[in-house]
Amino acid sequence: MPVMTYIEAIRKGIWEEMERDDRVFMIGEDIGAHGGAFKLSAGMQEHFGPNRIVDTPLAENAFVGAAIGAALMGLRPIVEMQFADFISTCYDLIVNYAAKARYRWAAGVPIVIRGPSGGGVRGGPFHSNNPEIAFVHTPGLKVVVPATAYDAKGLIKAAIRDPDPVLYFEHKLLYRRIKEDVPAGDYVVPLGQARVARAGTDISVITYGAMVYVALEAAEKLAQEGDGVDVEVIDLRCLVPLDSEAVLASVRKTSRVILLHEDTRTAGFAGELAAQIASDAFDCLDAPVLRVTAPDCPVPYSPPLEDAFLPHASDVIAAVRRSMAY
Amino acid sequence: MPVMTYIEAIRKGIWEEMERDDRVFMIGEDIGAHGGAFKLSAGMQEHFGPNRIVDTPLAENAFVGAAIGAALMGLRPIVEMQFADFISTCYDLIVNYAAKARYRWAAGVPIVIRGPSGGGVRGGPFHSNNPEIAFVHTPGLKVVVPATAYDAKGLIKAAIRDPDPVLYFEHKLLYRRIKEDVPAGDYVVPLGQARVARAGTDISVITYGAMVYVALEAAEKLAQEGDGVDVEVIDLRCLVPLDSEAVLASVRKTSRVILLHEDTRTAGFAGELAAQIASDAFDCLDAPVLRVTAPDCPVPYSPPLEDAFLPHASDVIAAVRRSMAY
Amino acid sequence: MATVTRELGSRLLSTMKLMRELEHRIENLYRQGKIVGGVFIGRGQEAISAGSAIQTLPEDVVCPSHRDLAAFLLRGLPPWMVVANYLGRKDGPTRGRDGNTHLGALPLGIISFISSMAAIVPVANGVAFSFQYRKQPNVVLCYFGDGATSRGEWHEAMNFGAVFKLPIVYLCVNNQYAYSTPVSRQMAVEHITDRAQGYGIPCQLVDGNDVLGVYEAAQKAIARARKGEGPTLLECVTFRMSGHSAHDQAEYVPKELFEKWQKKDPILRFEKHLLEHNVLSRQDIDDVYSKVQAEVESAVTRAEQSPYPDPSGLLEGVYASAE
Amino acid sequence: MATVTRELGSRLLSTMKLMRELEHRIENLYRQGKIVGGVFIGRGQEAISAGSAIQTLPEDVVCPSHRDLAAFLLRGLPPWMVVANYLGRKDGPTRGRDGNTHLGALPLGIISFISSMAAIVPVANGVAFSFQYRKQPNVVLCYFGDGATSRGEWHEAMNFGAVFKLPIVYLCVNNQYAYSTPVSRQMAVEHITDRAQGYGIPCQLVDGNDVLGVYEAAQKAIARARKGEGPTLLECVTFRMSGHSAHDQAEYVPKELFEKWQKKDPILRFEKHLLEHNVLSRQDIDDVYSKVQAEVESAVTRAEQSPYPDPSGLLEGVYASAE
Ligand SMILES: Cc1ncc(C[n+]2csc(CCOP(=O)(O)OP(=O)(O)O)c2C)c(N)n1
Ligand SMILES: Cc1ncc(C[n+]2csc(CCOP(=O)(O)OP(=O)(O)O)c2C)c(N)n1
Ligand SMILES: [Mg+2]
Ligand SMILES: [Mg+2]
Repeated sequence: MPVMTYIEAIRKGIWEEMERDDRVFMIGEDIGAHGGAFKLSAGMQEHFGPNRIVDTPLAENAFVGAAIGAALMGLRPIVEMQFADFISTCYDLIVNYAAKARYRWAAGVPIVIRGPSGGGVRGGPFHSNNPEIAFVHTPGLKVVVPATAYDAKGLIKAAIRDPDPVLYFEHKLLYRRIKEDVPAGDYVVPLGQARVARAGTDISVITYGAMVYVALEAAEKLAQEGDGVDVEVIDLRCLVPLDSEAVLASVRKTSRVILLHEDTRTAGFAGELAAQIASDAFDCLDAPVLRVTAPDCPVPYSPPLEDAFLPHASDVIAAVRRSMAY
Repeated sequence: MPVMTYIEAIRKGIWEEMERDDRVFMIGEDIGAHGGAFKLSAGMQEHFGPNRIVDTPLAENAFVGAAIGAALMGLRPIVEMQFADFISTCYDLIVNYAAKARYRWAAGVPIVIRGPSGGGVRGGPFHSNNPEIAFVHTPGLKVVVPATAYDAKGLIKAAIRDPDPVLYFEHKLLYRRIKEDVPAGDYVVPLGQARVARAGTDISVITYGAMVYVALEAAEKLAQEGDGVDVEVIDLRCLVPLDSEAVLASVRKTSRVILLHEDTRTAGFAGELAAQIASDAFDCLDAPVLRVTAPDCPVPYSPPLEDAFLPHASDVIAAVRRSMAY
Repeated sequence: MATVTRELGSRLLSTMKLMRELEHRIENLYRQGKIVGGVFIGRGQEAISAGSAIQTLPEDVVCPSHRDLAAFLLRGLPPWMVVANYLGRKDGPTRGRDGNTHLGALPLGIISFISSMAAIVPVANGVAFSFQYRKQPNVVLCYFGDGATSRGEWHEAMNFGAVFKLPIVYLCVNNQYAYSTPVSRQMAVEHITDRAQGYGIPCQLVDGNDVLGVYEAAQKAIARARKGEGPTLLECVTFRMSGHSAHDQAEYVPKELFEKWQKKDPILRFEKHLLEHNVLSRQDIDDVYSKVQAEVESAVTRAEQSPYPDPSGLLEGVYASAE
Repeated sequence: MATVTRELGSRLLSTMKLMRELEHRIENLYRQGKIVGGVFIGRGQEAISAGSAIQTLPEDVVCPSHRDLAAFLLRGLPPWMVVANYLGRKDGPTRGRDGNTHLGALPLGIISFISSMAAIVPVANGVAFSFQYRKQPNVVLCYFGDGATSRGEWHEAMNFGAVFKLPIVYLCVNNQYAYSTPVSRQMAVEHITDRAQGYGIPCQLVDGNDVLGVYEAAQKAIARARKGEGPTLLECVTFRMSGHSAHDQAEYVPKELFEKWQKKDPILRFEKHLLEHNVLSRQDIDDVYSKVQAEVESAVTRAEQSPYPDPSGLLEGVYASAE
């Protein structure tokens, strides 16, 4: 199996889908000759031509709207947001047009909107956001948050083939930091199936995206540091559809849970998980449900501030210890 | 004390603030000669003149942006969204410009963005939304959701005087259905203080907006129907800042809790409450935390569908009984 | 001016009349409290959607806004389904999920608009983009109001259509008001065609109350789009002969304007043309009208017979997988 | 052409040179790995922000975009604070919360832009609106790129400014690229002034590499705004003599374009003008430049002495009440 970075895995997934299905095309800013701000599509326009790797004016509503219209007619557009943050400029078309079309008039909108999200690269308040929650909250949309290169490829393929609008939030910190064996050929990671990133017996850390690595780091440290705590790490992979079964199964097994995400705290995804657990796994909890998240402030730019902002393994360890001591 | 409808109370609150402070002005679509889609500002342009009741072209970014700029210069704009749903068209300016300005460059943006939200009036998928959660999730914004006429007036005044950007979501179902004694003169309901809408000892229903009445109806029925259950109803009034103390105090008192909102379920505000309760009141819960919310679908138009969509007293009663039986 | 055949004349006339009478009847149903939500009609504007959509081919697509009922009808949407949709019934095209003309039907080549004014314009571009992508010789007609042209989505979409030379015709229904706001308060220029100068798209000012004028302008624009020469913008000037919605009295509109525009009524005007040019006789016209009347009545009857949707289906179709 | 006093000439020259050298130095810091985030510079574009912002009065306001450093400097922002901001230090105007020229300073009349291109334009309108509201005889200068004019916010804001006749000057820095996208792929017209035809705002095409041309055009526009006659749009044509950001090699830009525009360098050109018209001598100019050089060095030194912000302050200032 070839070793591949996370970004290369996404690129390969798209490339293969474009070879496989000529309804698939990609549209966005600077993705053609330039190959995209992160070079994800470098060389793709040469290969697929400017009709299938479509450079647009700086106008997110124009190209997201165009993707929606093309999808209604049966094409399979992939939209690149140069940074996921800019999705807020075309929010209405996504939450009101794309999300509601099937419900209102039985019209499917099979688009994928993807782009780099997340912090840790000193991007500051406008290039570091985790914009998932507003879309998680919108019925009709699906939300994918891959953590591994294997999943990045398998999930982008599933997203492209999915009949519904899918938001696919890549974590830019992982682009070239994560490298692993990824099958060369076709495979799909179905939407809605969580993954046990590390099996454990004592406490569950439920997380997604770049935080999966933070959770794993914490788990390893706890294993080594003589706490004698065996941490299970669940990588959700998708927030919608959510694999609630996997979440509840883990919590039922361990009876203790930490909810971890990079996004800010109030009304972040941990809330949804907490509500499901408090309702459906109430009787097997041995300790309070704890959240480890970024605090409620914009993502700051300066290293000491961003470092203080982002959740770290030490935060997870502290929460685990608090929970175990309960 | 004069008897006033909910909408009249908002109007009076704005009117008095405009008399009191000539930095206050209102801007939006059709609010001038026409007095607004719900006639909230009828007669106000005649009284205050077109410079302070400002009709604009159909362009939410233009007028929300203008309000932000004016607020930076020390004015106190009130923006009317004709329907709260349309706030999604100017989402970026709110969550990226207004919300982050103080944090980034110490520039306060004292604007109020208000408008009719919520269902129950057969408005269908684009005139019935409860758009609060995306703003609740955005650090830097405050979110107000009045349920009573008294609060509607006192909270709009607090919002106008607040130095931060405030989203004030009125519930259009309450506009002319709620009528009560409201003081004629100046008073303020401070942001961030919940209200015990009905004191009770057995179970807490935490809610806000129009659902306060649904909770109260359920509480009365349960009192009458021989369940012998004494329900406490907490009206949050503000989602940000949240009166967590009041929520936790009620839960500690009753040991059982129902989280009720009209907004759809996944990643709705109940999640945030569940997370706080599961973390900070874990040891006093006698039953699972249950959510009563709209299901995950767009707000449908046809009466039987919308009726099935909206939470009713019967749903709350069923949840209370489930909790009490645990 | 085009010479009008008997067939075209009676189709145009009957479409406009059907739109007029159907909406009139829906207004009455509203007054009787039978309509579930709001009612938005295009009285006085019928020539625009009728004169343009009549020229679409089966594989073409229309993207009508909220006062373009004729476009729905000409694409084959049965009138009773329109009424059923207003009534929130199960057999309306949205199965009760949405109201009024917030509806679409892919098999009929009708794309649904949504409430956010102008949001349909970028989506319409995408439909046109799909034709270009597939090298299909089809076109899109996209309708929007004067008010909608103040919105950012409109600007982004007009520019995108121009840059990609999309096979689309943009039809602005300039009825001179956006709700209570006259065009003079919406923009500092006089016409949408002025506004559109910035896109490099040919524009034409059209008398929106002259169905043949609309017909000809649309014909040219459609032909141009079909040949791959790109979009055209037609500003069809008309007047909203009603309130913004059925509950709006439009006190903000000077009475004289209604009187002035009443005289330009597109249906009466076309009637006169047909008579003067001996295309149709008075008797022919009366026949058209009585057929329309019968159609309207049977539409209402049939729509009222349709049941309300069963709430057990509330959650169907949010996602494909759940269907 | 304006006759340039000695004082104006040396102020313009030193401002442009300071922008050039400061940004050059920041690029070097970037290559040394000392800059925290991205670097966006306005090399070759200095005449635009310099020639316009120099005319603002203390109570006026500027809304610069990401390549308009001279506007910051002319409003009195000390160069070292610019560097400190790039370095993420505590004493930068954002106290390390944001990077590069994403900064504002209300006491200096500088409004911060944000990353979403063109979002500043409606906000700038609001500042102008506040002047109108308070009957204050002040103006706003609002800068944006060619790419930004494709965005909906820009359209909504241009129209709003026109309808309200706001005291604002819109300055489009047309450097012919938006990241890798040439203007020819952004729009089907040639100029932003074409695009702006739709607003009823006077427009002027300006040679953006001629600081005196910019100066004169801005002077007229500012005077017009100050008199209450409404907005003006100036399209200042220039060229981005760099990659999009410091990490971009701009392989997508034909080399000849850089060569062609190198010859039009605004600083060399102004130097020549000053010499030819005997406004400044070679010695004067060299004096200006060495002062600038010293200023840049001391700015970097002082900025590097500023500490990083203390993480204990992370949550300060999200809300007023928490401050
Ligand atoms: C983004 C947005 N803001 C506000 C509204 C409320 N609204 C509905 S129709 C309308 C006026 C539309 O005017 P125009 O585009 O001229 O169409 P007309 O109704 O005149 O046919 C307004 C303000 C809306 N639908 N969308
Ligand atoms: C809404 C939005 N989409 C995408 C981007 C990413 N981006 C940053 S600058 C830029 C190009 C801007 O071009 P222009 O407005 O011409 O300014 P210039 O950089 O040429 O000065 C792009 C695409 C952005 N900042 N905002
Ligand atoms: Mg109109
Ligand atoms: Mg540019």
